[in-house]
Amino acid sequence: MAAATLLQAENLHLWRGDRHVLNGIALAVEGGECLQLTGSNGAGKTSLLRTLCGLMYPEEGRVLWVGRNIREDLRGFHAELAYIGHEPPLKADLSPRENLRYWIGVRWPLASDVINDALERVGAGSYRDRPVRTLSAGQKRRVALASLALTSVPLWLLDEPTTNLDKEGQQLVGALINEHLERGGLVVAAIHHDLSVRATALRRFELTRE
Amino acid sequence: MAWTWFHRLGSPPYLYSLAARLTPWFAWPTLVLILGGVYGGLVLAPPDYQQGDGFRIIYVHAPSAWMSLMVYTTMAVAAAAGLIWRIKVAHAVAASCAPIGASFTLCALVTGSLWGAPMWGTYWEWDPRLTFELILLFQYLGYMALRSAFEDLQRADRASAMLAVVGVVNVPIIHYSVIWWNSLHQAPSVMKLAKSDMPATMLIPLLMMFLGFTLFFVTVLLIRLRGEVLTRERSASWIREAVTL
Amino acid sequence: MSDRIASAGDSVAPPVEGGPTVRLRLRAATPLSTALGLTLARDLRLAFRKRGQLVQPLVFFAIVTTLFPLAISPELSRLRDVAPGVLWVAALLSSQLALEFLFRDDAQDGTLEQYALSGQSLTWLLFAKTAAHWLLTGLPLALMAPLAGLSLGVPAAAVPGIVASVAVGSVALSLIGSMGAALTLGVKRSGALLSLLTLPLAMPVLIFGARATELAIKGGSFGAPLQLLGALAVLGLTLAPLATAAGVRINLE
Amino acid sequence: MSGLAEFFDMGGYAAYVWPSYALTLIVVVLNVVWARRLLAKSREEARRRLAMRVGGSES
Repeated sequence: MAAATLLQAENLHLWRGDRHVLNGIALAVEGGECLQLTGSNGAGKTSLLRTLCGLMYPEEGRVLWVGRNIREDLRGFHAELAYIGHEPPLKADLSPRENLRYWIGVRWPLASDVINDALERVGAGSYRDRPVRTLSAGQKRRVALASLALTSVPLWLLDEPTTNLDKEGQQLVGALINEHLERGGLVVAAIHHDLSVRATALRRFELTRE
Repeated sequence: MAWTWFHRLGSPPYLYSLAARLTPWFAWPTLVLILGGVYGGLVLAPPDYQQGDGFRIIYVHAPSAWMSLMVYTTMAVAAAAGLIWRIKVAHAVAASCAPIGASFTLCALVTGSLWGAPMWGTYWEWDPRLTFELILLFQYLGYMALRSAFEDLQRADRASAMLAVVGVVNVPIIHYSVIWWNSLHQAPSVMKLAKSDMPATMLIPLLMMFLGFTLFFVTVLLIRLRGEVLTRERSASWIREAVTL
Repeated sequence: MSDRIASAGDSVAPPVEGGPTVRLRLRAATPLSTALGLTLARDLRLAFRKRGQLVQPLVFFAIVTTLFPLAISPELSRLRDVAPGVLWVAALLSSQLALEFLFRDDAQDGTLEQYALSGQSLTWLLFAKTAAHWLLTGLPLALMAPLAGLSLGVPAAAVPGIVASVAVGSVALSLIGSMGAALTLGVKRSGALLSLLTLPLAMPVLIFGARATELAIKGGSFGAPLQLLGALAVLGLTLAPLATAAGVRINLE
Repeated sequence: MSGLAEFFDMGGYAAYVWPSYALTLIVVVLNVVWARRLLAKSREEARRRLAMRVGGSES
């Protein structure tokens, strides 16, 4: 039996109103690979990511995880992925530490020092107790990245993970992804400019607008 | 899932032409039954010993009340099918049902108050049956309002379907709580004519009206369904053929 | 042999035949009870950070109940007759206020979809959020209702009956409301729409609740309507969270 | 009273019976007209969508 591809999409069709957003998309991602989704705004990058993680239902076609349709055990599939959308999913009135405790804590038990280390790791240690409302977009993005350092799921689905980040921040994203790939994980990321990821692991997928 | 895949593939274009062909087969019997029922109800049936000729309103009130409930149930079943097996056509059926059901609920409400008015001395009485129809009308209006609140048709379909399913669970609860509530404050006003002791000349027109209204529902549903299926269909080739039909 | 990458119990993911060994050490997931506790704690903490909004339903309840004496008459005897209806209509409308934002804030900042993708049961997590809504609006309304009742000439002996009926009734109202909030999540100004959807579902609660309060005021035993109210609450507890989760998933698409 | 007048009088209930039947007739006719008009509108929209689509790439 050939190794079951970890993440596979077959013949995905999705419409948004009259726009044929996903037109027969097919892709496969192996362990240790980072697939970059490129394409102009509105080409369907976000829709593809949300379809891959099972939030959106394709009208035709299917998504397979380890050879099985994700619909068969959607919750089990969700337990093995991390999805970070266009906006960092943070509550403005909570601090970065509180946000992470309630966000990742719901998925796995987290000791507070583990949270502090993760925030330190992404350079968010200095503002870990300030309400997120007072943080800049770049700082919020770093707090969201800290969530990735706290999870150990095989699949990462990231929607433009480097927006609002300076050079150093983009290096940080690359480092986190490289580490994840070495552990055999896989990443699908919608991006505008290339991630600083090992070239051997990098693959591209271009989405064209209808 | 194979069955739904096949069903969805085959159904919209096939259903569109089928609905077009079937419509006359339902329209004509509807006309005959309703005309016959009205003639029977107004002319042949003897006056009621209590309410005299006033009781003849039952020939339009009872079938309308039956429609309000039957159409809501049909809508909820179609909505549930659309949600569970993700069949677009089922959502098209549910969308087509709502306005028909709402219009007949309104009709049942007004004819009911007109029927009770001679006895009550007023046009509106918080009689359990009328109160039930009124609340059912609100549920129809809620369904149509929710459906029109969404721009994206697919989300409108699924959200309104969920509401229809929740609403149909509420119907029996409303029915019994309204009767319980009404029994607290007044003796129940006997508005229902026990169908069993009606003579044939009274009963047959009523049954004709019930069947006529039901077939009328199917007729209008088939017309509306073609439009709803068309708006949900995407493949251009099929639309061209349907539009020229 | 279903070749799953990981299940909750595995410490090391089984190697995929021929593929790279996925050496990701998957920790056991948070037990559901802890996840619910965290969700509840988060919503309560958030609510107390915006204390102003917490008080709104209660102030609204007080204002609405003071409208009726002005509108009907200052005579306590007349007010006592309408007191059950006034209390319950005011409680019903007040509990609706906070509903619109029960899920909307989380949907807008993206935390709601993280719940949907958490791998925990979305039905249970949203149930915890609805419980938080009840603790923040339903319960306080139940404790405040006797005050409003006394202002409407209700005898002091009726206080326990009023608190009991509003407390139980508001459980059903919060659950019904959570369904409405989930369904109207994708709609911009959904305040009036939310009420149009939830009120027909809340009418039985109003019928039995007002009756229980009426009997309590008259000093009689209000057991029967209270039990019917309890039945509605239990029905809500079992069915509403499922519909709420489905409603949220539909609006996250 | 002649047979016809007596019929229309409905035993004194004319003011209740005839409005009920009139309203029901309106509801029936309204449903048919409303449905047919909606069907015509969606066919028109489909033609417009088709014309636009033929302009763009054929899906």
